[in-house]
Amino acid sequence: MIIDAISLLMLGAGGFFVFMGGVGALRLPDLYTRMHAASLTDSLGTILTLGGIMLQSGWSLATVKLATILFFLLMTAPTSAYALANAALMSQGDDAPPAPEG
Amino acid sequence: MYYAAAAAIIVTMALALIRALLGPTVYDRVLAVNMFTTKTVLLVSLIAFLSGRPDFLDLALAYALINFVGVLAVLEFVQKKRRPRRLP
Amino acid sequence: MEVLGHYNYWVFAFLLTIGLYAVIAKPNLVKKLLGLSIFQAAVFLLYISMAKVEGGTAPIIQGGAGEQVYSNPLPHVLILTAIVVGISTVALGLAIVVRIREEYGTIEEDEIQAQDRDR
Amino acid sequence: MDMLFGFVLLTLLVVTAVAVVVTPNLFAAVMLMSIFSLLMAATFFLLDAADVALTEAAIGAGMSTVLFLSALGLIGAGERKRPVRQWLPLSVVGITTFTLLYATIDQPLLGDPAAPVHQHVAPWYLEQTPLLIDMANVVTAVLAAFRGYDTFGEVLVILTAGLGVLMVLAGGARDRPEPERRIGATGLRHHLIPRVVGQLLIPFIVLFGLYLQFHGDFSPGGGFQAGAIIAVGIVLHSLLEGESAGRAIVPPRVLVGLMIGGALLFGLVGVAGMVLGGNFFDYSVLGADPVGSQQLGIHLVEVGVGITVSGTLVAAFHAFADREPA
Repeated sequence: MIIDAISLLMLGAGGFFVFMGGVGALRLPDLYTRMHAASLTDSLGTILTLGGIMLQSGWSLATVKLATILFFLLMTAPTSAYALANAALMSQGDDAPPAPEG
Repeated sequence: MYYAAAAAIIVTMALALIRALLGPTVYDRVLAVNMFTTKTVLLVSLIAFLSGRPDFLDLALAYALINFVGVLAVLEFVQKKRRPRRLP
Repeated sequence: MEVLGHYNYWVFAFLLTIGLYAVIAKPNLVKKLLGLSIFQAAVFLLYISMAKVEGGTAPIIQGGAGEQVYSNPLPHVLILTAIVVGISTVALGLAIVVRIREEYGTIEEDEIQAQDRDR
Repeated sequence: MDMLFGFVLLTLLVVTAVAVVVTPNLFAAVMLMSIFSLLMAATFFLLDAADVALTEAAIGAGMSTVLFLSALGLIGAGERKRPVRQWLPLSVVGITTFTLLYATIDQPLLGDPAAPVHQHVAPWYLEQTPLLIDMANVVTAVLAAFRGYDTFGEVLVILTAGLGVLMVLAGGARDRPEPERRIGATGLRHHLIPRVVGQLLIPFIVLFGLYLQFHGDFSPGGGFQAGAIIAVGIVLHSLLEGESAGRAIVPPRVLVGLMIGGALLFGLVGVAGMVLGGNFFDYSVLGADPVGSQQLGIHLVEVGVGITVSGTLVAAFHAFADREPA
């Protein structure tokens, strides 16, 4: 019962953070701030959402798989954020914002 | 609440798509692709759980494992363009 | 819901023609290949939509329950192989485009034809 | 509710497709294409096609982006804008759309169990697979056993395309320097974070590929998906450590051998059935127990598929990545 309540709460909060990340990525002014919004909320939203499902499914193979997915996502998402920021920086000078494509 | 979370994820997918359409730089689009992948993993996990067939989580696992290879390829692509063709 | 029962097929039609437009109207060869991929994806969508059965689940038989409805496995098989064939043919197309670019210095169709006329 | 999600995803799919065609920058178009692939996979998943969604994920998440980008590195990403007479293509496209939409009126509704597609062979496959092959995943059974001919043909197409890529890109090479002398051979070696994480994940990627390969009879998976995932693992190594290191772990000759060997294994299993007194691709005669031999045959054939697919994809990647921009 309590576990149900916690997991529902986590799912709700996860959905909220995911949505806020989307809003941030859409409305913030330049690439690096958008990246900031997207990657931070991605981590928290992922943890909360997958955690909520994990609590619901109890001790089973599904939980193990979900934990694995969560682990890999937490490894790869910052890595791709790093690679993206590097690529954006490298394509321009050191502090100039990336120019529009042409 | 599951459906609320799933709806939030789909709306966020739409927002990321708008970002991908607006640009203005190609890196904004790569960022949108990145967000989109995470959202797909979450959505697939939720739906696999809701439909009661958790063995379909393999799809989410595949995305979680190999999504970053594409972004690394972007980094490599940019790096290759910047570097001189050959050593003297 | 009755009205939207054909929605998948409408999307199929639009995707198919978007891909077709890219193939016939865009002079850039890589754009043509991307259009071909969209065209292909439209066909995949058509097949998979036809395989869906209301209330069914993926055709992986679960022990016990005999009453479970499964979606049609045959289109899944055809499309599964077609996806991998699709990427390898796209790779072949890209290889040819790379060679064209090396020989002609451009991948715009009209410029290539102009160069061919001059020869 | 799932239906509603499906509609939203399909609408996003159309928007993305239009954007791919309209975008003037090819690099941006490739990025949009990978969003397209993600949406496609999610749609397939919602339409109960777990195996197909997994294939789309395995191909679309890594391999297709990598191939397109490494080709764009040789081609350049700009598309020149010029006024083109649009009325002819637009009218062709308009008429085609109208015809297709008109044709959908007679289609059965989505998910209608009485649709003609579901009447002919599909019920037979679903009924007979547990009896004849005793395999949970009907898709794998149909793929490798009931429609072995088709799949063999597809594998040969993949092999031919892969050999075609190698042949097309083998010609016309300018004075090619030794791999060590090129700066391009370093890969992402001086980026610490991707290198550590990538090297950590490569074993897991290959392990996951092997799991899909050998667990494909109980869950979504099989040779096609496994081959693509393992190929991504090997390609990741070349991206991180540079082309020459990537070629060192699986040399090109070995790759060609693997491509051909996999297809050959598939064909030989079929021929073995014929030699032992059955039909071509009849696995039930391979051993004493017909059901067990069917499973043995399916596993062998799937291994052949996996080897050919991963060999082809890795070889295609190397063919692009090893080339100097013109």
